[in-house]
Amino acid sequence: MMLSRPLHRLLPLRQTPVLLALFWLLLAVTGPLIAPCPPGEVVSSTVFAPISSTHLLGTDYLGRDVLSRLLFGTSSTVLLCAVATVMACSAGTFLGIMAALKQGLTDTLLSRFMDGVISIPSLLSGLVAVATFGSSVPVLVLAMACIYMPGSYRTSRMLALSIVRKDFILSARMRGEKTGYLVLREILPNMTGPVLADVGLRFIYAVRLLSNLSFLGVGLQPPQTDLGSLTRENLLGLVYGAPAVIAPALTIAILTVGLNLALDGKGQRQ
Amino acid sequence: MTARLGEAIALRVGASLVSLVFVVVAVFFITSALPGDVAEALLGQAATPDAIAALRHSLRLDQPVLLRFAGWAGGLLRGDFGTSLVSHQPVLSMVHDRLLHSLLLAGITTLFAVPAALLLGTLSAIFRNTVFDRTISLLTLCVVSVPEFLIATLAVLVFAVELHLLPALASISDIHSIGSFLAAFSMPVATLGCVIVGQMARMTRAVMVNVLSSSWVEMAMLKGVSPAFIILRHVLPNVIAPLFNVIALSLSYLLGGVVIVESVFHYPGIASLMVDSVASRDIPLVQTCAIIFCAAYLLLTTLADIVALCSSQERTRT
Amino acid sequence: MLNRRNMIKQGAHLAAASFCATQSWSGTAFATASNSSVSNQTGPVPRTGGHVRAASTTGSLSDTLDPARQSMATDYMRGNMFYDGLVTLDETLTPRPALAESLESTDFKTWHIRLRSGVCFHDGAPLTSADVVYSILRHKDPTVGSQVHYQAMAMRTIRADGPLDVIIELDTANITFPSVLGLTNFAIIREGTTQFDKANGTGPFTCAAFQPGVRSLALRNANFWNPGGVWVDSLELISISDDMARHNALLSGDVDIIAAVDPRLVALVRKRGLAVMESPTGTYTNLAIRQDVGPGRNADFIRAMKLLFNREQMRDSIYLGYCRMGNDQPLPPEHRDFNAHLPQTRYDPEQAKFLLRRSGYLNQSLPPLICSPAANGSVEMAVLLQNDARRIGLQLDVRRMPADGYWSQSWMRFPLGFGNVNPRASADMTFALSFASTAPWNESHWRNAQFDQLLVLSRSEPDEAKRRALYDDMQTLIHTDAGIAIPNFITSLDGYHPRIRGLRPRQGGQLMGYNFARSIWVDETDTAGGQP
Amino acid sequence: MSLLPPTAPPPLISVQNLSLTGHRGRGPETPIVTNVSFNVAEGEMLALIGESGSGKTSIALALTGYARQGCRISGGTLRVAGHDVLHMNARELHAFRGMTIAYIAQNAGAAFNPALPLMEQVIEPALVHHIMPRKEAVEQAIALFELMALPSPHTIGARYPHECSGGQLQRIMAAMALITEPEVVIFDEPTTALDVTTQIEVLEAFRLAMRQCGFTGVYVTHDLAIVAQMADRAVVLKNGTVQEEGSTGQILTAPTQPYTQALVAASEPHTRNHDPAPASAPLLDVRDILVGYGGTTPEGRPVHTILNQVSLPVLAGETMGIIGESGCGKSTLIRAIAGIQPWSAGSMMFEGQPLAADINLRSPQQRQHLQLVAQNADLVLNPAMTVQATLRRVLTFYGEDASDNAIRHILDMVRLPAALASRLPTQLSGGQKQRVNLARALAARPRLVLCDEITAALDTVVAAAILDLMMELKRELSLSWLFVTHDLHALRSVCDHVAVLYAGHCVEFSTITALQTAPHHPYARKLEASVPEMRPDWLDNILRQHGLKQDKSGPAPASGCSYMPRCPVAAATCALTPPPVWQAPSGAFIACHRTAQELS
Repeated sequence: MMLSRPLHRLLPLRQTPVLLALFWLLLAVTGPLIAPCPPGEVVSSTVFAPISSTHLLGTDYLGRDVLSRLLFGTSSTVLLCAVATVMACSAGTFLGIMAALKQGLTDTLLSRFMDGVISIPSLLSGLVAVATFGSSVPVLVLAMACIYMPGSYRTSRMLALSIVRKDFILSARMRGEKTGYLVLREILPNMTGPVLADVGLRFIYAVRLLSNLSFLGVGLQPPQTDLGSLTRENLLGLVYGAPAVIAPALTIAILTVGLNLALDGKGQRQ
Repeated sequence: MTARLGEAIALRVGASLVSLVFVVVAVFFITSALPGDVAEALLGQAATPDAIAALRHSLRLDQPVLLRFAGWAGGLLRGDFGTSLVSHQPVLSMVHDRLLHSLLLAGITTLFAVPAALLLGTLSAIFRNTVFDRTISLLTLCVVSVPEFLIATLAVLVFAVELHLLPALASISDIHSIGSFLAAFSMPVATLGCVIVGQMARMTRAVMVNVLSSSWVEMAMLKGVSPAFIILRHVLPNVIAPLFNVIALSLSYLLGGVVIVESVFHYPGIASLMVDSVASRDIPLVQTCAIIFCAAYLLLTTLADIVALCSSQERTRT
Repeated sequence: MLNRRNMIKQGAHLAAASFCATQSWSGTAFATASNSSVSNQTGPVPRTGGHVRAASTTGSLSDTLDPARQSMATDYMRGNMFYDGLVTLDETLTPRPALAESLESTDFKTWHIRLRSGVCFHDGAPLTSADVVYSILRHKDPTVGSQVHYQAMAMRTIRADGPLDVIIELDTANITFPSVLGLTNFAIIREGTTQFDKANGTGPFTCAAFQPGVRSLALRNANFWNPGGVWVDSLELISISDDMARHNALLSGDVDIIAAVDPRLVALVRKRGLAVMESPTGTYTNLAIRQDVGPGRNADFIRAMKLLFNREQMRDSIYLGYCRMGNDQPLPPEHRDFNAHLPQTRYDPEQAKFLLRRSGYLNQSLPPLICSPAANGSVEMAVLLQNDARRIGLQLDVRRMPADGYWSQSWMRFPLGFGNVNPRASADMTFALSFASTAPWNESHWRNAQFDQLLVLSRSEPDEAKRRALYDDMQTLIHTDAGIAIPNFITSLDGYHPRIRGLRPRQGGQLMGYNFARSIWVDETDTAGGQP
Repeated sequence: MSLLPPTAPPPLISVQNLSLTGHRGRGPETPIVTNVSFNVAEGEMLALIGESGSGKTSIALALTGYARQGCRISGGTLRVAGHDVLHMNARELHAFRGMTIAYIAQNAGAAFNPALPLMEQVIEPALVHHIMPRKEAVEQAIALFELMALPSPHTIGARYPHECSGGQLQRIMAAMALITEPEVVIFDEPTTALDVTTQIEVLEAFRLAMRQCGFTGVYVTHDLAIVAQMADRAVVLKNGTVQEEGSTGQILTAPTQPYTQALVAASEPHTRNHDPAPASAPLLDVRDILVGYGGTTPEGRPVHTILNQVSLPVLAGETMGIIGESGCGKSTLIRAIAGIQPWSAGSMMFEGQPLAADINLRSPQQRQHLQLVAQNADLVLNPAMTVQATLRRVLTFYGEDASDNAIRHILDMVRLPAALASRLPTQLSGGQKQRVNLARALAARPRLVLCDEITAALDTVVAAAILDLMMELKRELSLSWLFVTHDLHALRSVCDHVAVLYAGHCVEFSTITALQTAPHHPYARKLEASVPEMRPDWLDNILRQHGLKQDKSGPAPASGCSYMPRCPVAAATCALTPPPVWQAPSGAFIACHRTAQELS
């Protein structure tokens, strides 16, 4: 009993979202291992080749195997965006709830700061961050986390504002509970649904920002790649209906839509 | 009561100004910290150390950062946004046209996207948890998740290249009639619409579901008021504030976040100006653009908050 | 090695010959040169009129009408519409007179320029020597930010010698000086011009509108001094940096001409009844291995890297065959000074592995391979190179840099980095700017005294055959010693609607060396969409 | 099932074998109402009696052909005034609702659109059914406002809902229902959310309207005393099935079914507090507490006062009751004692130590020994925490034994089975939630428990059980309770001492025994008289006594007695000087200008 409870709390998601997330994580980890070819290997003299038995998803704009690159791309997209989103949302949610809880100066200062950050277009912030600190995976993750934190902050602050007025917060405060406990144990569990839905949306944005950054030349370093850049670098293949461009775009859609629907479902059940 | 409202509004506006000042200062120092400067960017491949040094000196880039900030901020207070380091033209005159173009595109997109999003969101809320609702939810998610350059390119391939119905570019200079105006704007607007309608519809649905489950909506139904009438007369006045917030957030995206649509359709808007100015390290221009985006965002959200303040003032028991 | 005495003797001998050469340059080639592109054309006779819309690749805020600051293809194209140089370069990069009627020198150090008379600027003012002196002198002013500051600094004095005569004195003799003046940046502007929101040149078009990064509109200059030098009534030039969008604009008929067709779309464009012009140019993307720091100090390492380039594969997968094989020296096969006797470097991983092992770098961590979308194709090359290196057990990290700031921040600063060089006006310029020990853009920081000496010799060698021999030796030196790997020369591909006539390949670069505006004409009778 | 005599006219409302089903969240469909049948004759008023969850509101809504989101009418027939309700299309339903049948909702504050003026909403039924032109509708509405004895009937329609009191809104809603002169009016607990003093006014208005308009009615309520006043016949529901049906008199006086009997028994007032507290030193001593808002005047007093120099001793082991209508400051007092409402003057002593105004400045021991149980258990229990998690946190926080055993013990204390420990609050019934709420406070091992209207949201039977529990705990744990309520019955049954609060003043303070005997403060008497009784003639008697009065209200005098505007025995001095406090022979302290004789 002592064990089963916290475990259940730790995994607020039930069935579908958990399975889905596990599936993508599994794919992210094993993808590079099961890829038939190295991601940089030119395997065919035909570019934008259609689906064939040798190259299940055809070849890309340089004649590389799309399936292999897709597996590598999925891996880095999922891992990078997941880490960035989780970082952004945990920090944003914590601060948002704290601002709602503390009110007053803390709230004002934090909110003004976040409003300022959010008002700068995300692509610009990303560009500047990478231009200043160089392009590496930690910088990318941190930049994306910083860019999406204010949005998460805003959402959770709004959500928390209605919760902090509830009497159970009052009674916990009367007991003399610390802020950390109030935020994490009393308030957060009551907004997991909307927060998770928010996480899903932010994940979409992160995938998108990553691809835009990659396109502007500040994203992942070759031979690493992500789904957005795979779509983008093979965009010319669109005129030939090449799987090289369709496959990554579809993967993005399946990844993000599936995750969001699952998280939404969770939110509605709450 | 009105005095209290006025005070609340003044507080909100003041808070936004604080954010704006924060951004102004932050943007200056962040852009100053960017590697490279306009002298190097201008000379590009032809740069030699002494040429760079001379150009830097002539552009006063060799002054200390704080001195430059003081000069620039001083000008800003007098309403002078400075001169472009690249073109030597006043920044405001460079921004002027681009901003108008962006506002035009944003305006038209709003005109179509907002009603569409409100309609979709409202319908989803009315028929919540039905097949219709789930379908809309799925579709909007799909549209949001597909990168916009793909949507834009696909649209161009189909409508411009294959069908020859619409021009592939939205060139402002080619617009001479209503027809050409519609033709030029239809695809950029549709692409942008795809990006924001999904998000707006989802948020609208959430707001609507909340209101539709209130007991006064039930009461109106029990009075024999038809659903359409309930939405128009009873629900709308109550959701204006939250919906305005939804719209404000989407609109601020329409100014700053449309780089890709601008570049695919060759539309001279302010977002691409900003990316350009970052690339050429034209700091005064970068700062002006940043201030514009920030001000637009803050203006919209402040407006939304004020609308909320006014309507909640009307409602809350005091 | 030549001794000093020989040099002087030869110099004296050459001086007389060169005078003749110069004379012949200004005399015989003169009549046909100005509209050679048209006169050589077979088929229908060009006609005047029509509006043309062209889309180039790059465009930004930095777009400028100041010839000194023009640095991108779009700028060059625009500059060539509104301005004339003293000299223009033809399809084989041979200098031809433009605003200069003659260009003479006996010692190749002091050049006497006689201007064409009766040429007027767009504002009606006549062209005088003062304009030329002003136009050239301003490149020496560092605050102008001129792209040819370095070349201008080699001119010791520039002075007027009468209303239509200018005398330019160089620091050292340079027989290829006319080519220098052929650079677009050395276009002639009105004396005293400091504002460039409008273009006031002598060129075939007047500037009706100009918005940096967006578009420019050029109207035919009715008073253009060369009656056969311009055909279309108006020309709108826009820049679409998004590849797909640019192609779509051509395919949908929104524009008539686009620069830089992607090799992958050539077949599609042609299938749709549109034309693609293939221009072999000297543009190349290269790996520069710095020879003053890092592994580049080891000759074996450099040799190995050159052998590691799978040139055939790069040709087929990056350029889809639209390129010519490079041989680690900067002149393309079609160049008149190309050294055809050099053995071709080929992909040889085994030999590369052997050399790497011998140099001790096989199992060492190497500095990253710097590349950027700014250098056309360099990211793809880097990735392919990385993959081939992996196969022989060499671990190469690729670091892709943002396009903006690449040239100032990254290029030439890292031990292993990619660069991209457009065709220079002459072999001399290529050698002097990129390979001489004192060259400002010596990418591999290569120092070779013999090469420097050959360069000096060649500059005062009036005999073409002898000069070519010197050039051959210099190419050999670069091929074997310099830390430069040039896998391919890129063929420029430009797409256009078949009703646009007059486009012919030039070695100077895409769209007729950025100078298509003067040659194109609209064939309204052509509706069939056949190949021109 | 009532058998109608053959000569009787056909019933106006006929419900046959009605069944309703619904989902809870995304759970499976479960029955809400099964096989309910009843008839209502023309001009008759039928009461639907039941507790929460009995399906009474669902049945009432079903009469209008409406089922809430997630619910549906799954079977049976419904005939209302000649309409086959279940077989009407959407258009017919719109014409039917508001026209033939009107609905008066429980919470008028929520049932009015906050963004529209009241008049717009009141005349809406007339307009959407095209009964009369707008001008006429407005006149009709004003006439109804007058009938409903609303203050300033000509201008009240221009107000927004938040500008009216709950009682006024409830009457305006009745006007809105009656404007189309419907044949059937459904009253869905229309007075449950109101104070007793307001309730009586609303009931009076309803009674008058019934006489004048002559509609057929269905009155949904859980309050048997109200049934006695309003209804001719009654149907008792439990868990969606009919328990008993009969005339009001029979149901209230001679119920046949055990459930009805239990209901009637719970409604009878009786004393639960069998062990009066021994006299002892005060555990909590509240002295001259002054609470206000809106800045301070030059004299250092708040611009608006909520509590005006209230003093209150709570003895160890006793139950102290505070009664008053909404807005009298009783919750503020509780909050001040709990340390979450700052006060501007006065002091408090707890366990002999001064009690700081700010909870953060109180000692851990004080925090532990003083526990608050708030009104709404839904808000007090964290919906995301199980019962045992909630309790365990309190135990660990105060360093108590937090084992499963200890939790079981505490649950046992509030008479809850240990199996409930792993449930979430949403999986509990209202009574269970309130017990957990109590358990949460008890887990801290308090000396004094502050109870803020803890029975207000509960059904009668459940509330009675909670009161019983309170008294048992008082005995077992020798706890002190501070019990705030607006329910005089509840107060009487559990308290040792009672304080009557009016507009921030303590107008009467007495022992519970003294409360039974005169004299009393006029407000206390009014409270007493307003509590509905089971006698069917109770409302008629009151009406006969003083006729239908308009809301007596007005600004309280700046100095002087705040009850003056409403006081039936007010004199000129009342407006000028604050009332003196004197002790009645019964031992009660009364703040009034009148003498004991005058008030007897």
